[in-house]
Amino acid sequence: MAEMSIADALKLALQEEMRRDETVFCLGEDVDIKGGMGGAFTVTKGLLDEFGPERVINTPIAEILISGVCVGAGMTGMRPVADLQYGDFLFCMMDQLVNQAAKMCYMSGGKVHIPMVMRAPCGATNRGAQHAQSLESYFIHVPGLKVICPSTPYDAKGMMKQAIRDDNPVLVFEHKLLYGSARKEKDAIKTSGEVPSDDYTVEFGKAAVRREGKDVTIVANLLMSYRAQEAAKELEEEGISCEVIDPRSLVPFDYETVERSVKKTGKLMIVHEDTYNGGWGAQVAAHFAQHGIFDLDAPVKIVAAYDTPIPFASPMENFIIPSVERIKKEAKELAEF
Amino acid sequence: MAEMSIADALKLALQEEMRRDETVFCLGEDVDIKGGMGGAFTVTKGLLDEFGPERVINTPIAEILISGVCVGAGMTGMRPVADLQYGDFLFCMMDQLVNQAAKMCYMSGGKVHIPMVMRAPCGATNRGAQHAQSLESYFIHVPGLKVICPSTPYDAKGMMKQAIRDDNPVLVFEHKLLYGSARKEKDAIKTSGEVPSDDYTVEFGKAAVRREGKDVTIVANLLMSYRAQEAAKELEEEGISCEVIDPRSLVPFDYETVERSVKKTGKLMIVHEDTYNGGWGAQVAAHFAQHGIFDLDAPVKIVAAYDTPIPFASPMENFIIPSVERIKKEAKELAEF
Amino acid sequence: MIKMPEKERAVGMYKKMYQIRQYEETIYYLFLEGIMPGTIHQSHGQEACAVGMIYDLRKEDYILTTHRPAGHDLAKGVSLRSMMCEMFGKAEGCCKGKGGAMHTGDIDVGAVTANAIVGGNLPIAAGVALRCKMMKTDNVAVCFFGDGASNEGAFHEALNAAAVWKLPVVYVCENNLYSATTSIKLTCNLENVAADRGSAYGIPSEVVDGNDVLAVNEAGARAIGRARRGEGPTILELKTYRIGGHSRNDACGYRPNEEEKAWFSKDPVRTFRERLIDERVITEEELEKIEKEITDEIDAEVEYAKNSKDPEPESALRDVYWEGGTR
Amino acid sequence: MIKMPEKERAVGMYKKMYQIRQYEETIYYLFLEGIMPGTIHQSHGQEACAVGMIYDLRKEDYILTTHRPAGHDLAKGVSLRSMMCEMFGKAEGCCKGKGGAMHTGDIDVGAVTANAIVGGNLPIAAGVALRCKMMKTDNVAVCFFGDGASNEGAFHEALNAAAVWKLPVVYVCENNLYSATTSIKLTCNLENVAADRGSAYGIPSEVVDGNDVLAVNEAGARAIGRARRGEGPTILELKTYRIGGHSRNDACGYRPNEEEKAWFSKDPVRTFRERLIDERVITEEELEKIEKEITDEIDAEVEYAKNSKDPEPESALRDVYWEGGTR
Ligand SMILES: Cc1ncc(C[n+]2csc(CCOP(=O)(O)OP(=O)(O)O)c2C)c(N)n1
Ligand SMILES: Cc1ncc(C[n+]2csc(CCOP(=O)(O)OP(=O)(O)O)c2C)c(N)n1
Ligand SMILES: [Mg+2]
Ligand SMILES: [Mg+2]
Repeated sequence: MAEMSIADALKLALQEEMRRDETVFCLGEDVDIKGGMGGAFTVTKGLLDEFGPERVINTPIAEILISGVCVGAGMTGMRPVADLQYGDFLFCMMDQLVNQAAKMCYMSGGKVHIPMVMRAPCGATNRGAQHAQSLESYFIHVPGLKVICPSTPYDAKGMMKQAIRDDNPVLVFEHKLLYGSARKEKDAIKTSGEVPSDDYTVEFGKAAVRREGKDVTIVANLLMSYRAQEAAKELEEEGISCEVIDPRSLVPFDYETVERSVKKTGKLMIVHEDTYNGGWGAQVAAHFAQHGIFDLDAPVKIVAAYDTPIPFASPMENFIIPSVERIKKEAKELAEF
Repeated sequence: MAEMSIADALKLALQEEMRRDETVFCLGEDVDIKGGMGGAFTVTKGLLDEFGPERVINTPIAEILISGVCVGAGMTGMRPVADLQYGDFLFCMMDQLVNQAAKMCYMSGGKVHIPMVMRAPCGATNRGAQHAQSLESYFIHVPGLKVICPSTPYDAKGMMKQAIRDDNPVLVFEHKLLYGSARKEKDAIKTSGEVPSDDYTVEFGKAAVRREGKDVTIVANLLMSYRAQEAAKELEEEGISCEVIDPRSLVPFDYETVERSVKKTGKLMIVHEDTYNGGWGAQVAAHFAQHGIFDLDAPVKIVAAYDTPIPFASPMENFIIPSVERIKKEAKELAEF
Repeated sequence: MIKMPEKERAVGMYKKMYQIRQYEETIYYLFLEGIMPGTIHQSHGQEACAVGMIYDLRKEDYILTTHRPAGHDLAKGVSLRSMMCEMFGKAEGCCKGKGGAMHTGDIDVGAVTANAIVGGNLPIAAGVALRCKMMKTDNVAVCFFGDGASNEGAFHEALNAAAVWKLPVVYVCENNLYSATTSIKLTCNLENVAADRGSAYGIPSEVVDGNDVLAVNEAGARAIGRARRGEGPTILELKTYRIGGHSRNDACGYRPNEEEKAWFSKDPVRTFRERLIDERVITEEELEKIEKEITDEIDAEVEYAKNSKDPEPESALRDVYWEGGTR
Repeated sequence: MIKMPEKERAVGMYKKMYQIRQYEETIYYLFLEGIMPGTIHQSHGQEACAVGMIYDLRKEDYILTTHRPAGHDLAKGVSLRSMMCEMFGKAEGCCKGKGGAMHTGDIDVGAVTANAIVGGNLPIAAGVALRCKMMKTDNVAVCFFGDGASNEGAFHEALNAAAVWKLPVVYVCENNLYSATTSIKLTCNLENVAADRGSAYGIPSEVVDGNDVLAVNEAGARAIGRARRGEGPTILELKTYRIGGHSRNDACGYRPNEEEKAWFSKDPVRTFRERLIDERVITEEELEKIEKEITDEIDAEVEYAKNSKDPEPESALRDVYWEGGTR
């Protein structure tokens, strides 16, 4: 048990899995160059020293290659873990992810399978539209992929280990403002927490109730799970009690935990940093429109980034991304409906 | 006025626009080789003869290039129209579409803009998982893109002309089974219809009510709009009256027309060939969960392809994609709720 | 001209080539009859490429193929029955009917599920080869692709990394002069679309007569040998020609008659057959007997496949995620 | 050594280089102070590449740049004020504060919005050049990219098509030996990562001392001339070196000291300054005066930018789709 950041918890997971299984290896651009950063956010820093260049591979800038290598190595018995620097570059490897990794097991009639982990840092951090996106929603629409988004050090370690052991392709969204890595980010949130040193995993498809409440159910992931908790705390003082659920994995998704909560509160709000139209919040809302409509005492609310590319300047970036204030205001409106 | 197929209506639109505006040009793999097919589905066949190789460009197999050329030519005053053969290859150009085409206007502060049309044949036709997808839902999640899906010859011509004149990137989803092209497809639907020879356009963001009804509102696009109409016709005989709405464009989306209908029927069902989880149907359902929940007398239904890659063999392919029977059954259930 | 090998080997190669030819022609007629579903991209005319390259591979070696996979898959040992059943979309197909004509394969014999995204298999081959290297085997990956594929970005990224990492992979371009209906001359300035690009990565390359199974086999041996010995990748460009259209319903209106005539006179199966007889490796009568056996087997498998069970509709819901099984 | 041009021209080049240097150093300190938002990828050390290539371009010619755009943009004539305002995320920024450091540009002066996807601008440049050709202008596109970018698939697809279509484009690789923290030696087997690949497309290429503005300018003139005359694309590989880190917070721990020392001794701004004085083109006093003017202007623009208006939060909702305007 030790207190550590998410970045370090992820690293610990990688180390433990690489130690226990020689088929696990890491790759990516600048993934661990001596004197470098260890990916863009320090997660892989230092692995080279322990595991050597054969298992910690600094690749060319070539996302088709990186993803293709994962598919090829994965289908022949390896467990590659790739680092993408910025999730935005997922689009450069989209064919390998969607047409190859996600479909190969199926197309082969279940003969081939592809364990692989693609690590995608996400979130808006004053870097402009091509280094800022939250991209989970694209990938929940791809049968054959699993999509996770750990937001605490405990989950980061346990879910990363689970991802590496999964026999299917797993996309891991890691939020830049939650890493707590040595590379300081403006507006970063301190997330460090206790991480057991033993070999635990966190199952996919189990949401975490981050805060209990009885008036409004808020489903929020990554950075938004923190903002939702902050909003809930402040609303508590106004006498409004919010339950905050962090889904942690989007595919598979734990509807049960959310349903149980909505049965209690009658009010559902989804908060994500990904843009609104066609976002994963729509899927959750649609689930309730189909299967839980009579549990709802009020319209569902989706609080998401407005439908724009991410702007650079802070006043605009802050406006686009759901803030604690916006979450509070919307939750209050819902509570008072 | 002449009766023609969707393939020919699209070609007519291309011809008319290329004649009236010298900045319009076509490009794509095999887009028009003498002795060839004219794209994969004959839409561009014969354009070379009229417009010559400078405006009808047979490209290398290089989707990044094709899309990049559209972005570059579009931002400097041209109006490129690219053919993709199969929509599945959109993933090979995803970066250019999502990170470049969709964001360039915004990132430039509105100085640059990119008129371009990307034509993506879609739909499952016994070709297996990599030549079968319906991909609209990925793109409704991209602020900066417009997404249309014409399903009649009239709309095909009018919306294609509108797309070419639009000052923003437009993705056009064309269904293989609706083309009515010379290249025969098993299970193809005869869609030919009257197409005016004059210079009309069809505005985006206006849904078409394909059939009026009072018990259930069915929103369905492309092939599913035909299956929904067929189901509605059969249900009529059982005394169930369905209103079938073809959104025609997904971005912008005409919620008004659907709202008006749901106010009347109290029942909403969305049908699409795209897979279920995170599909565009979820967005429509989410809209009603947020803004129209009290108009609903029953849970929303989404009838979509099951969440799998598209299988090859007919028994499985037919099972995955919503059939007339499945639509009927679900609509009936909804009507009788 | 390359020396004829001893009889068993020479006839072994011929048999495989003949099987592929007969398989593709049979499939062609099944399509014409309208009793086979889907679409096809056929490999007849290119049999020498498949057989020459694959004949000496180990089961533990891997091949990666394309939308035109039948020759490669048969040469690597995917069972004829499972191939034919897959073509008919049957439950006993090598992909349980889920893959179809563009996705045949069987990882258990080293034939990776075929890939219908042009260029898509090239970086995957790098991954497969990386695995062979990391696990310290001396197995190799042989990756087939077309002339058209060499213009894809995936080609560039894959070949560069294969070179830098000295991967045990052979990149085999079957240059059949066309990508679908487009002459490669329209889309590439090079005489040898793949081989002339070796220098862009520091990969040695060879141009080979792709209709001569022995020439392919010999060049293949050199390349595979380099890979096995840890000397890195090779590019082979095999000059060849499709007999049929790009896919169904393609009458090849874009190919000049003289070009077709010239290439058809170099038919890889017929010319090798003639040599076998000319050089008295085997008699025509023996060959006819062998050919009949092959034809009969294919016909029998067609009958078997036609009559075998369709997959259950609901089985479509399985195998989206791995359910365990053969590996 | 290339002959010194006449004074006005020589000093003109120096001024631009000095402006870029001063701009980048100012930005660097603003970041250190913590008063500038976002991240940076700076171009100091590479001024000769930008100025040599762009100095003689027409306003109607286009440049396409990368995550490291400042030198190119300033050289092409994007206004200093609008650049500085953009760096501070201000409403008067060249992108109204929406783009940021990695997306500066101004299409009205031919500086296409910079692209932060490595390799992403190469196919776009082909499209821009295609437009120049289709509209029968003799304008050209000059596309800058890094050594690392040349390993991207986009490089391959773009250069091949540019060659086949004989596009009026110059592909300029600024090889600064590193992609982020990775030595190009680790990811490419070639001495000249871009130039040595010209033969893979049939594109002529040249390797040039990227720290010598006159050498760059001369090679640029040849390449731009070819493009203007309709003779197709050229690859130029300019050997150069970053002065600063890849981005903020990068102390360049991965670069050997001796390497840094050797390169810093070839500083493009200082060496050209020395030549100007040595060859008596201009006196040191005159230069100091010019430099002070440039520095003062930059300082003034920093002050201006700091004090200029933030964008309205709600303005974030605009410009997602085109609203009409300057073009
Ligand atoms: C990424 C991608 N783009 C386009 C296609 C459509 N397509 C299928 S085969 C083909 C031609 C391939 O040519 P080549 O690589 O020479 O192989 P050949 O068909 O000649 O064997 C094309 C364009 C595809 N399947 N994948
Ligand atoms: C597609 C893509 N992959 C990775 C990155 C992250 N990244 C930004 S700059 C850079 C290095 C670029 O190296 P090079 O092309 O040599 O240009 P330089 O930075 O040296 O100017 C990387 C890897 C990116 N922006 N885009
Ligand atoms: Mg070919
Ligand atoms: Mg560099």
